[in-house]
Amino acid sequence: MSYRQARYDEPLIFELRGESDFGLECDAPVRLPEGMERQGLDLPDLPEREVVRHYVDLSQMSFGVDNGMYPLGSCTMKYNPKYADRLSSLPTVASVHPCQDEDSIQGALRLMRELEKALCAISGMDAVTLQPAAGAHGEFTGMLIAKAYHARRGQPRTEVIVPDSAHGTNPASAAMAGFTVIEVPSGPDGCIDLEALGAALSERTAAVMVTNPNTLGIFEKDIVELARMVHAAGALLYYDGANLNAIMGMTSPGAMDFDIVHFNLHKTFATPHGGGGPGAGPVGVKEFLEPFLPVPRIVSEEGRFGLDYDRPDSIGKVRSMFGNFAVLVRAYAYILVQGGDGLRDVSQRAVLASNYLKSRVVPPYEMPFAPLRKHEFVVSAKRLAKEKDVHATDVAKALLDRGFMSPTVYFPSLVEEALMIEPTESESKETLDRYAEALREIADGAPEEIRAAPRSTSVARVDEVYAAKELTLSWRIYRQRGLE
Amino acid sequence: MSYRQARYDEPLIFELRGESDFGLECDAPVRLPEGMERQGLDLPDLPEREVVRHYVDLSQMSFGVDNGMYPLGSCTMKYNPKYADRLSSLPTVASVHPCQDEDSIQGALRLMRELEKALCAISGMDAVTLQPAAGAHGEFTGMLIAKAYHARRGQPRTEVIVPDSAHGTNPASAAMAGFTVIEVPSGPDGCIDLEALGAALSERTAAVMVTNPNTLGIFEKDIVELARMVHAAGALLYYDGANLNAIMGMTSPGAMDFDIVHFNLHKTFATPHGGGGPGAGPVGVKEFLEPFLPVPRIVSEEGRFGLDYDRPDSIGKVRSMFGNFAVLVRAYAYILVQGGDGLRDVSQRAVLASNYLKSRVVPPYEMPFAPLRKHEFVVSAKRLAKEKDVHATDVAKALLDRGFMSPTVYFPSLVEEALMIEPTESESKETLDRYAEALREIADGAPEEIRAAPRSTSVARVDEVYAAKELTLSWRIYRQRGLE
Amino acid sequence: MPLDRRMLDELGIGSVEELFSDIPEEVRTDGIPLPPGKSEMEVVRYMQELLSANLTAESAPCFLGGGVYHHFIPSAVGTIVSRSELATSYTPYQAEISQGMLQSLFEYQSYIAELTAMDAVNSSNYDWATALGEAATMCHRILPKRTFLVPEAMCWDKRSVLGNYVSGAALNVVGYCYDPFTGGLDLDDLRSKMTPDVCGIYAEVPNLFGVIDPQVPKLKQEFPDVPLVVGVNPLSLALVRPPGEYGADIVIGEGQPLGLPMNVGGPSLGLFACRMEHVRKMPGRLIGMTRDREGRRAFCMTLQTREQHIRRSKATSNICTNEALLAVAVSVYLGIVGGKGLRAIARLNMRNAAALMERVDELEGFDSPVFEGAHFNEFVVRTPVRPAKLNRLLLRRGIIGGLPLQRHVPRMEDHMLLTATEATSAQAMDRLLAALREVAQ
Amino acid sequence: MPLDRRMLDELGIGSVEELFSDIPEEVRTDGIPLPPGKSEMEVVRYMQELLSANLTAESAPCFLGGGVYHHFIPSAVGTIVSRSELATSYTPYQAEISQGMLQSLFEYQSYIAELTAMDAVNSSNYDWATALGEAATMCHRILPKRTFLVPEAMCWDKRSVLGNYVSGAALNVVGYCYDPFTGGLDLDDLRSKMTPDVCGIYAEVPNLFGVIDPQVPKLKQEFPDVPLVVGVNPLSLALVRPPGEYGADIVIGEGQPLGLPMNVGGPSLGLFACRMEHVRKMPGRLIGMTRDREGRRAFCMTLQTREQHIRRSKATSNICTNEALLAVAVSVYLGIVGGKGLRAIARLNMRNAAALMERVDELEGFDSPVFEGAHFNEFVVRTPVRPAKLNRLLLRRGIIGGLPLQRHVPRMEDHMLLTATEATSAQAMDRLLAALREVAQ
Ligand SMILES: Cc1ncc(COP(=O)(O)O)c(C=O)c1O
Ligand SMILES: Cc1ncc(COP(=O)(O)O)c(C=O)c1O
Repeated sequence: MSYRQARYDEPLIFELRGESDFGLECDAPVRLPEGMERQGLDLPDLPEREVVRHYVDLSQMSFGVDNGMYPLGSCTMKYNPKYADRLSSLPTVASVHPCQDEDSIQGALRLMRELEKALCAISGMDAVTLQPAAGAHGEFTGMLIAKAYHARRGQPRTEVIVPDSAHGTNPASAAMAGFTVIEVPSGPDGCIDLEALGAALSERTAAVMVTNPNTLGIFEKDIVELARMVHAAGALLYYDGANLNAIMGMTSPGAMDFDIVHFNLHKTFATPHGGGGPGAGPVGVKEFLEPFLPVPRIVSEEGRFGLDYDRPDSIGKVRSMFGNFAVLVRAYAYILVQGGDGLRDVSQRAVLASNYLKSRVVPPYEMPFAPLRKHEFVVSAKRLAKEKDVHATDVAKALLDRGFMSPTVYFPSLVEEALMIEPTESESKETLDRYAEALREIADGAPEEIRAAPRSTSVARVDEVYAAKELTLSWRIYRQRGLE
Repeated sequence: MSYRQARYDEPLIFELRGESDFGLECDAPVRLPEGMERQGLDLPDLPEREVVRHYVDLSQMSFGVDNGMYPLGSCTMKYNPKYADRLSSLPTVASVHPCQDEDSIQGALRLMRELEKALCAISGMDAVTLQPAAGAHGEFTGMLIAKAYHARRGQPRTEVIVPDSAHGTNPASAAMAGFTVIEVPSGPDGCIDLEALGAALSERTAAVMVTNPNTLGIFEKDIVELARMVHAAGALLYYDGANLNAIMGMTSPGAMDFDIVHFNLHKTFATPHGGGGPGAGPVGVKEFLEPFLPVPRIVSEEGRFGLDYDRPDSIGKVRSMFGNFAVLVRAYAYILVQGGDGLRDVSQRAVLASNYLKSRVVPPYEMPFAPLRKHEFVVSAKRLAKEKDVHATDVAKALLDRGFMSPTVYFPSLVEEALMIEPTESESKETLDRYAEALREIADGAPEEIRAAPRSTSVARVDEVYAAKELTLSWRIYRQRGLE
Repeated sequence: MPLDRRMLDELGIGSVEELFSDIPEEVRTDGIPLPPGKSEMEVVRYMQELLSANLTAESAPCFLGGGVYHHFIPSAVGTIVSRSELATSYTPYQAEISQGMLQSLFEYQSYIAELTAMDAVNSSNYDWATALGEAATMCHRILPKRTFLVPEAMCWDKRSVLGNYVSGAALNVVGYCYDPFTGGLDLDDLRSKMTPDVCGIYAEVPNLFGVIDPQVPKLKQEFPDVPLVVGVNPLSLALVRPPGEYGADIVIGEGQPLGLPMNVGGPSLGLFACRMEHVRKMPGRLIGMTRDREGRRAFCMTLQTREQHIRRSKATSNICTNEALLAVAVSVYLGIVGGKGLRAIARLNMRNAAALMERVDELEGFDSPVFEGAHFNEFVVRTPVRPAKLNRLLLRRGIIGGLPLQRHVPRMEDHMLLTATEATSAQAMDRLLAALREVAQ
Repeated sequence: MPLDRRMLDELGIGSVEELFSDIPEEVRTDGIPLPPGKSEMEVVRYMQELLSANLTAESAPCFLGGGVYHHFIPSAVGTIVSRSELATSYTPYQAEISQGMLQSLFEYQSYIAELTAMDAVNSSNYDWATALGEAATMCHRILPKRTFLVPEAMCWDKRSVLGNYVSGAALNVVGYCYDPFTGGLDLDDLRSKMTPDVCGIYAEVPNLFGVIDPQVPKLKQEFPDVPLVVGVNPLSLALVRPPGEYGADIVIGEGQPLGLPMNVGGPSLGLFACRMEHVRKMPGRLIGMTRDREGRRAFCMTLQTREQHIRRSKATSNICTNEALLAVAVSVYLGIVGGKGLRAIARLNMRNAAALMERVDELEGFDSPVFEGAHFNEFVVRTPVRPAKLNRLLLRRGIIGGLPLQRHVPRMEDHMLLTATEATSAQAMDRLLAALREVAQ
C-alpha cells in the first residue's frame, strides 16, 4: 500500500492573515438610500499568493478521475479529454453575453443547433432542448412536458410510476412537478415486474420513468412489452438517460419507443463533474411533444440562426438563458471527436470493462440477479457484513487507502450492503485487475484493519454524526459559537 | 509534523501500457533516400488519460512556491502572480512566428522596446538587450561585450576578476568567453578585499564581476572605491543582477558605476522557475557599450517598430531570434503592475523579511560576518555538525519534512556548512516565524531523527552516490542493462 | 479505439456483441447516423472557427447586464479551478479523500453567509431563476399557503421558471406593482395583495431596474409572519445592507458577478441561503465541519436526509448535480479580491454606472435614468429609437448595447437597461456615447 | 503593499530605510523613474491590446519555418505544464521533495534518447543555436583541435551564436559547400577542408533547405576519428534514421516542434544528446535513476561535478537556469501523441510539404523545389518577386509567407523557404496559391 494522499495543515481561509495585493482601488463616495448602507463586512484581505497556496494545497487533498479510477456507479466518471477545457474557456464562449443581438452570437446558436441534431441522432428522438442544467433538471422538464401534454389533450393525469431501483431524482422530480409517485418493485431478475407495472398503470398515469439499463446495470428485457403497456394506458414513457453510456449505437431510447429522454451530458459526454457540477441535462422528445419544449427554440433560415419565443404550447422556461452553454461546448466537441462509430465504441468498451471487472470480483462479494450486465454492476457485501462485521462503507474506505475511489455505496437500496461499480470505458485491463485485487485483499483483510480504514487519506474516518449534530455550516456559525 | 507529501506508485511512462486515442492518422507513403528510413521507434502509445494521470500524480510529488515557502538563497523564489501566466499564453504570444514581417509583429516589438526602457529605468543603465536566455547567458553576453570593447580599442585583455563568493556561473561564463579567471578572496567582513583586488588588477584585466549585495547578502561597503579602482585600471565593472531584488529603487548598478549588468527576469520579476527554467537574462550597458550589443536592435520611427541588423560593432547573436519572448511578457506585466514605487517596495519588503528572519535564527546556528543583510543571509551549521554530527544537508532534509523547501546548502563555499536563506518579499511574518521555529526544532532534535529525515516526502533520503555510479540516464540505458 | 481483446478472451466471448445479446432484436440500432470521428486538431480548428462568429465583450464594449455581467476575473481563479483534483472529482461522498473540495465548499458557504448575513448556505443551485423556484416552494414548506408575491417587474426568464417550479405545489404567483417614479416597490399595492393565503414575498435588491429600494427592509417589520425571500446581486452586498440584517428568511441570487465568466449565460451559480431555523427545509447540498477519528478538523456533507438520494419523492428538492466547481471559483475570487477589493469593485460599478447615467441623459432624446431611486450598476433609459433597433445600429459600430426591457415589462417598448461595471473603460463609454449621438439623429 | 510593521518593531527599527544604511549615500537613488503601479485588470487590458498588434498563425495561414514551426499542440500539454507544483519549482536540488519533476525530466531524457538513438541526454540547453555552440566546444574537449566544420548554408542566427560560443576556445569555424543540385552537402568540398586540425564536423538532417541528405550517415565512416555533431528536427526522427545509428557523437536540435508554442521565438528548447563515452564532457543538467534509503526507485541530479556551481571556471558549461519546464512539456507531448501519433504527424508534414511544393511549382515564375533532394516539411522556392516584398504582398492578403533566405545564404536573394506542417490546412494552401498567383502577375 504505497499510495498516500497529501496532507497540509490548512486553516480556513478566514483564519489566514495578510495584506491584499489585489490592486484595484476606488474610494469614490457612493449614494445609497438611508438604511441601505452596509455597516461591516469582514472578509479576509489576503495576498494572491496566500490564496493560491491555500487552494493548491487543498486541491491535493482531493481526488479526481485525473488521479485514478473513480468507478462511482450511476455517475459515469469517465476521463474527460482536455480539449473540452480548452474550447469551453475560449473568449468566444466565456466573454459572450447571452442577451446579445442574435447577429452577434451566431456561433453559439449554430453550435447549439448542431448539438441538438447530434443528440437526436444519438437518442433516436426528434427534437431536443438544451436548457436544463443537470439530469434531475431534465427529468423535471420532462415531467412538466408530460403534464402539459396531458393537459393539452384535456386529460390531466396525476400519477407517475417509478421502479424501486430508480435514482432518487426520478421520484423527486416527478413530485416537484406535482405528480403522485407510484413505486413499482423489481422482480427477482432485477427488472421491472411487468405484472406490478400493469397493476399500477391506469388512466391516472401520466408517465412511467424507466432507466435502461437500470441502476443494477441490467437491461430491461421486457422493454418492448413494457413500452406497449405504457402507451396502451395512454401514458408517456420517460427515459432516464444517465445510463446512456451503456447503449450508444446499439439501441436508443427512440428505438425503444420512449417519448421523452434526458441526457446527462456530464456523464455520457465530456464534462468533468467539478466536485458536484456543473453539468447539463438536455431533454429529447418525439415529434408530437416538440410543441411543449421550453422557449426559446433555435430556428434557422438560410444559414442564419434565430430564437423563437412564439410557442404557445411551450412550458416556458426551466432555467434562465440557454442553459449551461459552456458544458454544451464540451459535449459537442466530444461528440465530434468520437463520431458516430466512436460513440458506439465507447459504449462497447464501457460494457466490456464492466463485465470484465464483474468477472474478476469473487466471493464473499455476491452478485445478485442475472449474469449479463451493461456498463455497471452491483455487488453485495452482505456476507462480509454478516461474517466479519465489515460493511460496504468499510470496503469503500479501504479502497481509498489503495488509491482508488470507492464505488457508490448503499444504492440501489434494494440490494443490501450494495457497492455499485461503474468502471467506464476509461479504465485499462491492468487497472481493473488491480481494482479487483484490492477488493479481494480487503475481503481477506483483518476486520479491525479494514474498519480502521482509511489511513492513507488526508484525514482518517470522518464523523458524519457529529457534523449533523453540530451543524457548523459556515464560518459565521463557527464564530457565533465562539469556536475560533 | 502534519505535512505529508503525496505518494503514488508511479511507473515510468515507458512502463505503462495502453492504446493511443490521439486520433490524428496518416499512412501516406513518404519518399526518403535509401538508408535514411527509420527502422524502429518504440515510444509508448497511451491514451491521453494515462498520460494526464501520470503527470498529475507525478506533479503532486513535487513542491513549488505555490505549495509553500521556498527560500532558496540566490534564486529569489518569490510568488509569481497568475496574470503573468495568462498573458504569456495568449495566442498573440504563443502563436506568433519570430520571422514574420515586422508589420505583423508590432505588438511584440513594442513590448520589447518598452521593456528595454523599463529595465534601463530600474538599473540606471542606458541600453538593454533582451536576447540572453538566462542569467548565466547574460554573463556570457556581458563578457563577450567586454572582450569586443577592449578589442575595438586595440587593447585586447585576457583576465576577468571574480570574488570567491561569486556564483559559479560567473567564473564559468568568463572562462567560456575565453578569459582567464582570477579569483580574489573575501575579507573578514564578507566583502571583497580591496587590497587583494588591487593586487589582482592590471592592464590584463578586462572586467571585474561583482554581485552586490553579494551572495552572503552583504552590500559591498566599498563599492565606490572599488568602482574607481576598476575603472582606473581600464577594466569594465560587471554587475551580476541575480540579487537585484535587494536594492531596486534604493540604488542601482548605474548609480554604482557599473558598466554592464545582467538581469535575471525569472528571479527579480515574474517567471516561475519551472523546475529549472525557462528564464531570461537581459543585459544592460552604459552608452559607450551600446554598439556592442547583440543584433537585431529594436528601433522605432514614428510609432512603428523595426529591427536593425546593421551594427558593425555588434557581437552578433547569443541566441536565435529575440530571446525568451514569453518570459519577457511576464516580466513586463509584473513591472507594470508594481510600478516604480511598487518595485522599491518589493526590495524593501524582501530586505525586511530577510533581516527579520535572520533575527529569529538562534544558536547553534552561526551567522558569520556583519549584522546587516540585504535580501538573504548565510547561516552556518558548523557547530551543529561538530557537536551533533548533524550537517547542513540534514537540516535541509528535516525542513522538507515540515513542508518547507530547504535553503541553498553548501554555497557560498567560503562558509562551512552553509545554509543560504532568501525568504523574498513573498513570505508573511507568520511563515517566517514558523520557518525559524522549524530550524530551532531541528537543532534541538535527536540527531538520529534528523539524520533519518526526510520521512514526509514521497521518497526517503535519495542515494546520490549510487546514481553517479550507475549512470542510468535514460530508459534506453535502463533497457540496455536489462533492468526492466 | 479498438477493444481490448484480452478482456474478451478472459470472458470467453468472441465478440463484444455478445455482451449486448440482452437487447431485444427489434430495438437494436445499427450505429449512430453521425459522421466518423475527427482528431482533436480538426475539431479544435472547427469549433474555434464556428465560435469565432460570436462577438465578445473583450473585443467590443458591452453594456448588457440584467443578471449576467461582464466583470474582470483575476487570473488566479482559472489557475485553481482548472486543477484536475477539483475539476475531475464528483460529489464528495467519500469525505476522507475529498477534504480539499469539501473545505473549499465550506468556505464558499461561509463567504456567502458573510455577504448575505445569513447562517446556512447551500453548495449551489443551478442559477438565480431556479433558486427562486426552490425558494418559493420552500416558503410553502415553511408556511403551507398558496400565494407567492413577486414584483410585477421581474426578469421574464425568472418569472417563467418560477411558474414551472411552483406548478407542483400549485402555488399562485401574484405580482405587485412598482412605483413609476422611484422604480421601487409600490407598498400600497403590495399591501392590497397581502391576503391570508400568502406563503411568501419575494423582492429584489437591486431590482430589475437596478434600483436599490429602501422599502425592502421594511417588509419583514410589516409582515413578520410571512417568509421573506430577497434576491440579490451579491457584488452589491459589498456596499448594501445585507438581507440577513433585515430579517430575510431566504436569500437567493446569481453568483456569476463574483468571478464567473458570462459563458453565453451558463453555467452560472444559484445562490441560496436561509436562516438556521429553516435549514431542514432547504434544498441542495450542505457541507458541515466535523472531526475525524483522530480528532482532526474535517468536513463532510451533512443533512443528506433532506436530499433526493435518501428522501426520494419527499425530498426538499430533486437537485443532484449542481454547480459546485463554480462555487469554488467564487471562493477563490473572493479570496483574491478580499473584502477591500470587493468594496472597491462595487464602488467602481456604482461610479461608472452613475457617470454613464448622467452622460446618456445629456443626449438629445434619451431619458436617463427613468427612475429616481439609487442605482447599483444598471439603470433604465428611455430611448428615441426602439431598443432592438438601437442595438443593431450599435452593433454595426462594434458596440454591444443594452437590454431591451419589453420582454420583461411589456409596456416598456422604448426602454432599455444599460449596465456599467468595473470593466467598463472610459474609452468604451466614450464610444457608446458617440454612437448613441449618431444613431439617435 | 505596505510593510509589515510588526517585523520592523521586532527588529527595533523605526523605518525600513535603516536596513539600507549600508548603501553609501553617493550611490543612493530616489526610487525608480517609472509610473506608479496599476491593477491586474488595467495591465491585462493594456497588454492584451498591445499584443493584439501581432498577427497570429491561428488567424492567418502561416508558411514560416526555418527552426520555429506552427504545429498543433494537444490541449493536455498545457494542463500539465501549468500545474503549480511543476511550474513554480526550481532546479530539484532537494531530490526527495522533487521526485515528480525529476522523474518527468528523466522521462524527457529517455524520450530524446529513443528518438535520437543516443544514450545520454541533458535536461535542456537554451535553444538549438546555443546547443550548437556547446557542441562545438565539447568536440574540442573530446578532440583538442581548433577547426570546426559547418555547412556553409546554415541559419545565420546559429552561425553567429556559434561564432560567439567558440570564441573562448578560439576555434575556427569553417564552412563547407552544399551541392547546388541536391541541396545536400558537397562531399568533395568537405573532404578538401578536412585538415588534421579539425575537432568536429557539424551537419544537419534535414538541413536549412529542408533536405534530408543521405550523405550525412557516411561521414562517420569516412572520418571515424573526428567527432560528428548532427543537428535535427526531432519531429523528422519519427521517420528518418536517427543519428545514433550512424555514429553521431553528439546530437543537437530544437525541441520546439514537439509540442511547444512558437512564442515569437522563445522560450524554446535546445536538445543535447551524446554517446555515453562522452558524458563527462557534456554541458547541462543530467537526471539519473537511483534508489532511496528504503530501496524505492528514485531520481536525482547526477554528475553535478561537471557543472558550474561545483567546477566553476573549469565547468563544461556555464548553464544554470535552463528550459526544464519545456522539457517536461515535450515529454507530455510525446506521451500524448505516442509513437504512432508522432509518425502520423511527421507523415502529414511530409505529405503537406510535398503537395505544396508541387502546387507552387505549377505557378508561373516559381521554381519549386529548387533542390532535388528529399524534403521533410520545408523546401526552397525561387520567386519571381523578391521574398521580402512577396511577404508584404501576402500579408496584405492576410497570409504569413515564407522565410527569405538572403540573410542566411547571401546569394539567395530571390529564394524563400516555404514550410507546411500537419497544421497547414488544405484551405490555407489554396489561399496561398491563389495569392501567389495574384502577386506574381
Ligand atoms: C440514474 C440517474 N438518474 C438521474 C441522475 C441525476 O442527474 P444529475 O445528477 O445530473 O441531476 C443521476 C445522477 O446522479 C443518475 O445516476
Ligand atoms: C548570484 C547568481 N548569479 C548568476 C546566476 C545565474 O543565473 P541563471 O540561473 O539565470 O543562469 C544565479 C542563479 O542561479 C545566481 O544566483
